[in-house]
Amino acid sequence: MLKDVSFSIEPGEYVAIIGHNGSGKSTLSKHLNGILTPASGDVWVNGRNTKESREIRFIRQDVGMVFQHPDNQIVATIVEEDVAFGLENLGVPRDEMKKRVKDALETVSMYQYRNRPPHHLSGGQKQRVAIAGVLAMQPKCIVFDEATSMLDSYGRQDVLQVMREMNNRGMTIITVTHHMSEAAQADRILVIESGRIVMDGPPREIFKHKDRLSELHLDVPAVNQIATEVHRSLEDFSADIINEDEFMQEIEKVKKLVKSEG
Amino acid sequence: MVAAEFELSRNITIGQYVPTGSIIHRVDPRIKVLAFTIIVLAIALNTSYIGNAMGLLFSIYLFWLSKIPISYGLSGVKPAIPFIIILAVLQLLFQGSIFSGGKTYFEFGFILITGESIRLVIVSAVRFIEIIFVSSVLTLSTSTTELTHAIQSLLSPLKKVKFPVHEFSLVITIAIRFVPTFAIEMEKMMKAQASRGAEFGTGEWWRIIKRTKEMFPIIIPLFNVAMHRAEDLILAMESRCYIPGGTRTAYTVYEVKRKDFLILGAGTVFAVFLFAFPFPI
Amino acid sequence: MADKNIIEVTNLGHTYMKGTPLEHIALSETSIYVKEGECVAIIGHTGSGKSTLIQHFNGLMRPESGEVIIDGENIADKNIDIKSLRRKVGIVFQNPEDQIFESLVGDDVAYGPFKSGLPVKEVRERVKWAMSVVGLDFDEMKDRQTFALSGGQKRKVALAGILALKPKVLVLDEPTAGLDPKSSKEILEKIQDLNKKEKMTIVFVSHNMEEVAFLADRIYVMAEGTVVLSGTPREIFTDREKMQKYHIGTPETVRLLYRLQAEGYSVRADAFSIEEVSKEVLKVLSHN
Amino acid sequence: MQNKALSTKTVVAIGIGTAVFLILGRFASLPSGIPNTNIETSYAFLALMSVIFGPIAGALIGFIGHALKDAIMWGSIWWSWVIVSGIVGLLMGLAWKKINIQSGVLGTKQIVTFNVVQGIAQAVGWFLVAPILDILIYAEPANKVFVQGLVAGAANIVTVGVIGSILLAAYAKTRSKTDSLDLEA
Ligand SMILES: Nc1ncnc2c1ncn2[C@@H]1O[C@H](COP(=O)(O)OP(=O)(O)OP(=O)(O)O)[C@@H](O)[C@H]1O
Ligand SMILES: Nc1ncnc2c1ncn2[C@@H]1O[C@H](COP(=O)(O)OP(=O)(O)OP(=O)(O)O)[C@@H](O)[C@H]1O
Ligand SMILES: [Mg+2]
Ligand SMILES: [Mg+2]
Repeated sequence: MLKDVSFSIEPGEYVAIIGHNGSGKSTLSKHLNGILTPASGDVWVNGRNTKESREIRFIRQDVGMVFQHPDNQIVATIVEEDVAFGLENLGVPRDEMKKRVKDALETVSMYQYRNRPPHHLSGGQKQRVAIAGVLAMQPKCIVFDEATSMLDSYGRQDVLQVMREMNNRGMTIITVTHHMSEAAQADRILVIESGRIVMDGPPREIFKHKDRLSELHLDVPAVNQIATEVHRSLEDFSADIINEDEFMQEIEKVKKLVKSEG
Repeated sequence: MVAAEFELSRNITIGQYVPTGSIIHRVDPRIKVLAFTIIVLAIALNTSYIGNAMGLLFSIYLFWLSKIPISYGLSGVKPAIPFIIILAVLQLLFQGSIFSGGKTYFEFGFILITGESIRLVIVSAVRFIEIIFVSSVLTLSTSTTELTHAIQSLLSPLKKVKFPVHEFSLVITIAIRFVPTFAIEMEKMMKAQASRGAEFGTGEWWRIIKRTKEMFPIIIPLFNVAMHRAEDLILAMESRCYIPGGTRTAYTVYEVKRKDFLILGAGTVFAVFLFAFPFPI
Repeated sequence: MADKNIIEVTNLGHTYMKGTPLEHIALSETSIYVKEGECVAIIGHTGSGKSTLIQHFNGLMRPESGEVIIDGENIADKNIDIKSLRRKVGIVFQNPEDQIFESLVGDDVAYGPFKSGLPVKEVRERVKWAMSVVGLDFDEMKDRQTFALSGGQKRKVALAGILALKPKVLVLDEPTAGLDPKSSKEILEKIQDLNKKEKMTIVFVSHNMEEVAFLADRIYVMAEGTVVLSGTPREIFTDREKMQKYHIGTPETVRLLYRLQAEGYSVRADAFSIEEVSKEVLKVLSHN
Repeated sequence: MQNKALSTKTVVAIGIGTAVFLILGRFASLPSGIPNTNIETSYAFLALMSVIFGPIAGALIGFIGHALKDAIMWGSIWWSWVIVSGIVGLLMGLAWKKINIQSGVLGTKQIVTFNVVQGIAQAVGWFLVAPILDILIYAEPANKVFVQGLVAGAANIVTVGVIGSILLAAYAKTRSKTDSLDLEA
């Protein structure tokens, strides 16, 4: 399904992968922790080749994954045991496990729910539990495959906040998303089309190519659309805006400009 | 079709755990399962009136000890009542010729009602209720998670004969985890298909094929959904380093205290007494 | 016609698992109405009772307390013809693609009409119509295997399956959740066409505020099992305090206007299309 | 397979299968008209799982699923029929290699094999093993258990024959990916 894909991601980067349905995003992400192994070429994770079956355990410890459906990732019948599942698999001693489970649940603000069965949680809460299960394993990188797409706007904000916080702590974040405003928050965007990477660059660069993106059934963030619209009538206003903060700054800047001119 | 038919209980847990924090709740789950199994066995093997009366009292005492309202136990008995009645009638009609003895009360053709067969009817009905009571106390006072741990731990000697104990208990965990999920899924499916005009359980009962076909719109989608969920779950487990047959540590560990042994001892003594004491009637 | 209420819910209440320790009040004292030909959105935080409410519209649930009147018929009435009610009000559930069970697309769409006892010719016509409405070519798609369709196509098939019943009211629960932007847009446009061209009454539940702003004539906001707010999108989205209080997201465009207001600029917050917002921004920039 | 542990796939399939078996048994059984005897759609599902995942999966799904269902519905377990469910799952799983559903080929031959195997498996289970276990474990009257076994078994064989065959066909189609992919383009 993938063709000729080459790229590398640095520690601490925040990368978004976008592309329409069936373009190969999930296939690509599954290569990143060795769930799929390449038919040709190699995937190296932290110096380990995913083809080496002896290394798989270390690779998966380094690269955690969170999937789309919050319900299908929870194995155990109560929250804290689910968070511990990965640690049990790694053979982490019990005292250490207790500590890590507590830390992970606190990071996603779910500690008070630790004794709940998963079917008594909302979708957003379940997704946070799934993230805690990965966090507890202390990975260096987490791949989110449309992890917010089944959530309501509040659940989504919660998960995005966890993602940003983890990135601030130095963790590498890779997120597959259909939300352009979500992708705009990343340091870098990879655009995929029929198994190939067709664009790769910082959001600002990517979102400059509106026509190309719409050919690929993609879009630009609403803020950017407004900026473009404003730019059309007022040339001083930059069309290169990709988030709200920039938009506000641009308004200040342009206002000053208009004032000094007028 | 009544609307209430679509409301499946999405909170199906075994026996609906009622957390009261009683002494019974605090017993080590492994010990609890063992003790209750022994008691149920003793009750099942008991055929005397007095023994069963004691068993009944004892099972009520267990409810009191566990601070769970006895109404929970009764609601467990309720669905079994038709079953108990049919069983009783059949036993009354047919059993006499096998377990003859005592006074003969009625005889017609092969139907023979004797003192012995009447006793059998009463005793098995009461025994049935006792067993439901006792098992209810176990399941109402033990969370499903604890039960799974208990099963895992009680089976662990089987590791010696290469029985995959870990996998077995993981299977049970996953099953219990997904039962409410599929209850919700099934409810949704029934509602969705009913919205398209599907009807369930209509038509004459002898048109078995027609009635069977009515279930397609539910079973096929349920199966597809189950397969998708299974695929997702496999990915999620493997991503979290689940390796079949690998050595794992355990997050939850129970320690048996002296109190637990005392309870096991008391249960065993009672069971042995029920089983071995020569009750006069 | 414009004044006739096709759905009228008065003081509706519902409690799940009544009489158990897990008893949960999902709806209480909920009142809403929907006029014929309207497009109404129901929004609210997860668990606020939206799905419970809409299941009363076609008699999947009967009112426990309160009253539900659909096109003049009281659904608490025991003698009501439930089958014709279900044909009148078509509900498309969340992730409706899961309900597909026939192996061919055409057969699945035809299931509803067949169940309502229509002759084969009529069924065929309806399937053809329903598929064309959602943008699936009848001849090309009817013999396709359902399992081999993409997510967006499956959802269209499921939608067609309900449309084939020719309902007067179409009720959708989260019609675009989990779809990519292109498929979402297609589905939304189909829904809008149904409302505007086919004059079908639409009620939909959504978490996506862009979508609500795009489609809805009127919005009901639910919180903790009851309606807390109602009005046109303009009225609702300008009420910033309430939106925050009831955990309702804002369209990205409106959020920007809020930011401008917070900075002390005087802009209307009742604009939410890209064009309108741009105009407001230009206004800010030209005024001094 | 002998010494190796169950694969993740098998563990998950059995776990999820057990949950579905339980739910179908709990909510998708239709009264057959005879007391305490229902048309159990869950056995059609069991048959399919056995054919896809083999006899061990079949046995475990039947056994654990039925035991949990009893525990949930009654609070106690009717062991004789639980054991039979396990045996039926096991026996139906014996058609696993013969049918080889993963190949995606499902002709008349496979359908016939499936139905012969499920028929025999259930006949053995319901007509023979169930009544005998009932008599041994619960000292139930012989006439009653044989009648009940006969009715339950017959209803189940029909149900599995109808639903099971259709499910099998539907599943086989999803396996023959090759020709479906070019359709998708
Ligand atoms: N198990 C499979 N067998 C055959 N083809 C597959 C399989 N899984 C995926 N594909 C195909 O591979 C291609 C890429 O799929 P992938 O799931 O990676 O897309 P995606 O970009 O993640 O899409 P989405 O946005 O829908 O998640 C698709 O054309 C899909 O049909
Ligand atoms: N069958 C049921 N049994 C028990 N509780 C239920 C049932 N259905 C819904 N509930 C509960 O009732 C409340 C309202 O549920 P409902 O599905 O109507 O909410 P919703 O607004 O549609 O939420 P969402 O946005 O998550 O779909 C929730 O707390 C839910 O957990
Ligand atoms: Mg994907
Ligand atoms: Mg809902």
